[in-house]
Amino acid sequence: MRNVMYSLETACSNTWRDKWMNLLSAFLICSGLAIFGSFLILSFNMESAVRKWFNDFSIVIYLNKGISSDEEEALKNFFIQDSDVLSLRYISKEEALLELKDMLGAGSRVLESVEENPLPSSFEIKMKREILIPALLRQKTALFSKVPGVNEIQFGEEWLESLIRTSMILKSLLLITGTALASTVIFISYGTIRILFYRRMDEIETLKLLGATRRFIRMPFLMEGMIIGTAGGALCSLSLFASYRLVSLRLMELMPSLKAFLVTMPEGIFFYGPAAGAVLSFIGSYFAVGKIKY
Amino acid sequence: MRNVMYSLETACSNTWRDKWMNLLSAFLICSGLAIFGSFLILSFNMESAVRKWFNDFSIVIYLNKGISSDEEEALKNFFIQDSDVLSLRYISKEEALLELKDMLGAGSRVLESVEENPLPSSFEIKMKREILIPALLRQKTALFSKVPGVNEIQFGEEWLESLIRTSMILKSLLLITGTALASTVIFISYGTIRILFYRRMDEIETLKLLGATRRFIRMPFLMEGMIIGTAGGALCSLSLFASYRLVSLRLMELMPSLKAFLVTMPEGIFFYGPAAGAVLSFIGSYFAVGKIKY
Amino acid sequence: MIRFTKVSKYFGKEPVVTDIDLHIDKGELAYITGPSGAGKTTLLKLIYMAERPEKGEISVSKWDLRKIRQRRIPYLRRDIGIVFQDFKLLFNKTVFENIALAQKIRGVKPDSLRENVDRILTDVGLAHKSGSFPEHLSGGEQQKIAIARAMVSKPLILLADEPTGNLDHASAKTILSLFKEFNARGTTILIATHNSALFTDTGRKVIYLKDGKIEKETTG
Amino acid sequence: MIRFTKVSKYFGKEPVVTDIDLHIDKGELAYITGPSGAGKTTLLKLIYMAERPEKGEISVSKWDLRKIRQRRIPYLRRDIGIVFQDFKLLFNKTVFENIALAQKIRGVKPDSLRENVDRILTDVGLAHKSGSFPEHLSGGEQQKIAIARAMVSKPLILLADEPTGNLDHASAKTILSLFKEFNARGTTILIATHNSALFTDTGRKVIYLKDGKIEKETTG
Ligand SMILES: Nc1ncnc2c1ncn2[C@@H]1O[C@H](COP(=O)(O)OP(=O)(O)OP(=O)(O)O)[C@@H](O)[C@H]1O
Ligand SMILES: Nc1ncnc2c1ncn2[C@@H]1O[C@H](COP(=O)(O)OP(=O)(O)OP(=O)(O)O)[C@@H](O)[C@H]1O
Ligand SMILES: [Mg+2]
Ligand SMILES: [Mg+2]
Repeated sequence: MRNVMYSLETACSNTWRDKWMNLLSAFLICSGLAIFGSFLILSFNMESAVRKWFNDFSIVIYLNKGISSDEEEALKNFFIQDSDVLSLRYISKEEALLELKDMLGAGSRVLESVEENPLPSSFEIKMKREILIPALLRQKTALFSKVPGVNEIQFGEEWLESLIRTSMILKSLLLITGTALASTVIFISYGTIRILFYRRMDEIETLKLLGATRRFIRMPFLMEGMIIGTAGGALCSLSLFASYRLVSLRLMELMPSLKAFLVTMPEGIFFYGPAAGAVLSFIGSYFAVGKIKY
Repeated sequence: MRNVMYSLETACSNTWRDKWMNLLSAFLICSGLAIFGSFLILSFNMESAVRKWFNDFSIVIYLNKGISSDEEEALKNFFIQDSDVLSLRYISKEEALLELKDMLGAGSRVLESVEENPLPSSFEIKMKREILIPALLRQKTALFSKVPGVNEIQFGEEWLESLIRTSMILKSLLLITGTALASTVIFISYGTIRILFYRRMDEIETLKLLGATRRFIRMPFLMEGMIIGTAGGALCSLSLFASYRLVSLRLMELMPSLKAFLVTMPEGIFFYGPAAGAVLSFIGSYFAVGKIKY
Repeated sequence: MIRFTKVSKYFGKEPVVTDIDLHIDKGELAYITGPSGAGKTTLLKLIYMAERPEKGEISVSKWDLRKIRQRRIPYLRRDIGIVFQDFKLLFNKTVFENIALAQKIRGVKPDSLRENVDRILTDVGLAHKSGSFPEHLSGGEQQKIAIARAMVSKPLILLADEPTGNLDHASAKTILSLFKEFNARGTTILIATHNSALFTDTGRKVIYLKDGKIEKETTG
Repeated sequence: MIRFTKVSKYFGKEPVVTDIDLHIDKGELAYITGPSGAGKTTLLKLIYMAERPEKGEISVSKWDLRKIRQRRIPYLRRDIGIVFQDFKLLFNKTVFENIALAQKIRGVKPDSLRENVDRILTDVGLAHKSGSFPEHLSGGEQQKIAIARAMVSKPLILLADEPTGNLDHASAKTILSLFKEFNARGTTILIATHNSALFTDTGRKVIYLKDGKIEKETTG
């Protein structure tokens, strides 16, 4: 207990004595963490975008032309009870025509010569996330298309495939760069603390000769490492928070539609930043101090 | 001259003597540069994508219905001679109908009831990059639309606007993160070398007392810094090159369409990496050694 | 208290001390002398295990140095106070902190720690330098601090390597009388020195070392 | 060669040397002595400008230390060879490199450098330790290297701070005769020491310092 106190005292006074050096290290660790953090934020935002695109994905079920509204109602009830269906929207022939005209824009003059509305009514159905895989979805739609009253089922198979591919690419990119960056950060912390440690070699030699145990020698270093790491982490949280707010505000100004995608910075960052800094520095310091041999 | 030789000798032997420490620093500098480099590569790729999108942007000029092919030829010559026009493609009524059917896909049954092709022939025109700004383009199309034989002009104004906005966002993102990362890298190098330098304080004090000039003291440090920096930079080039090849190959496998966007790694990286490392470390070392006062 | 049996130590192939037989009793105060490079420091290092012998046996107090386990070495060293030839003061700690360190390592309570440090500082005559950093001390003052650090914890054994090399005659006498006082209270003391003035006419054991061998053992 | 006129140096408010008037002629060999903390080292530091006086004037060789420009200080120091009390050897360089450094700083050509270093190593009797690192040397050997480094470039002035603190009698005599030989060839030498044996019966000037003041100046 007394030893812990002495260690803490030593750690604090060492930290203070080498304050400029330690500030430097804290900044280095902060840089490392900030790079990692920006990456995390970026990847959260990308994931949120992908999720949103998945949410917007829907299949369209075109109904037979002559179908009555009672039959339509029955079909609606049937589909909505399916366990894979998330939500359903009914689109009448008229609505469909309007949408088509809207979509064609100036090209809609093609429709001028059409007297009778040639479009069928339809359901736009959103499916559960689990089933949004081409193979599964094809099975499902094959089933649906056998239901009497259903004429044809359409869904953007290519879109879905490219969505899935995009999300896979994102995931693997995140994994690759994530691991690379995380190890870089650990390495920056390790290297920094190791370099700091070299300065203290003589001191450690002397401590050993004076009869200090391994614990006694190691503890202040670990504590100092954690102090520096925590400081670096806190600094990183602060600067990330501030710059993310700034950047995201500026981005939203330029492109209001981004609002839907941008995730808000979790408050937890003020816990995770310092914690990550402390843990990394602890690990770094631990290896930096290394095996103390007598 | 002799002094330069002595300095180089000292620098080399110091570098070698502290090889592990220096390797650590080289790795740290390498990490810093690699982060910056990955960012550059990413931004090159994004820029290449944006450029390609701009290249694909075109306006469509619908011609009057009853126009003769001689008149069409005359119009074509007229447009192609316009200084803002980059290239021009003629789309006949028949091609236009095919394209529309293609676009509508299953929805093309709308067109089944249409007997006569209601579509006009048109020109798809790509404009020079300078004029691809909504205001300018609107002026230009207003001019074009007064040409006899032209019925209507269409272009994706929204698409163009969002493209411009995207490119602006990319640019400002690149600028912000670019500056942030560049300063981080300089800082990592600076910090690393500064920490290394602290170890040598005693040595420098002794050198001063022995009558060494500033140059004599500083030179070996700067050289050592440059050696470390060059090594770090070379390492960075190597690892970036390798990992980019790996990642881009993997990505192209997953998404062959990316091939059009991904820029190839310039060979110059093997020059720029080490050069950047050397310059940064030189600057870092210069400030790390600081003002030598007697 | 300290016993060497046929001890030899090599650096590389060169023998530095060879075939040393040595016996220092509990409560004794003995001197080791000999020319520069004779192996005095190395002999002391063997005692506190900063070096390990290639041959022979060493026992120190209750410890058999051949059998001691790595993790027990700090405890051996706590039985020994060492005045290093090059002082080994920590330059980023004040005089007080340097001496306090030896106490902290032994887990001494804060209040007795402060008392002990202040007392020994007064004994060596440097109480007024308590807050100074070693680099602001004169050579002799640094040496006195190194001596104070070795003695503050009242060790069983005191090893002093050239403890008066930087001291004037008067200071050296003060230090020597401190040593004698400690010795009278039971501390075994071994002093390595080339300064024959220290041991002539003391009636203490003097071991003459030359080229790593014991040349003679006399009474000074 | 060295002239102090009413020189005082304070650390903070405390005076360390006060009102020193001193004159060492070209070619002289003089001693400064006095108890630990008297200010001997500080006085030497004033000569090579490691410290600057608060009051008074100092001139060394052709240099007026009040008027010398920062960038000329290295050239002043090249006129002086210094044996530091704490040696100040570079522990990451070999003995040879440590001594060669003093030559490199003065821009000596590689071949004469090697010759000079080898000669001085032989003079101090440590030619066989040329490739060793200082931490593998005994205290006395380190001191000899420090002395060799100060002398290798044949400076105009040699300042030696406690040069025999770690040396046995025989080694000390060797070093002193080296000093005398140098002195005979024209080097002005100033030795700070508490070891009165060095200067008794030499017929040289001895300056007694106490509490920063010159107590007396006699002939030893
Ligand atoms: N680690 C080492 N490696 C190689 N040689 C060493 C080492 N330590 C000491 N020596 C050599 O062993 C010899 C004895 O050294 P030691 O330090 O024991 O001498 P000493 O009697 O204490 O001398 P001094 O009075 O000068 O301090 C010296 O020649 C020294 O160079
Ligand atoms: N930088 C400094 N700051 C404060 N006090 C100092 C500084 N340098 C020296 N002193 C004090 O000045 C006094 C004289 O120191 P100096 O080193 O000149 O003594 P000295 O005569 O060389 O003694 P020794 O024989 O022990 O080497 C000492 O009391 C020392 O503590
Ligand atoms: Mg010794
Ligand atoms: Mg002194």
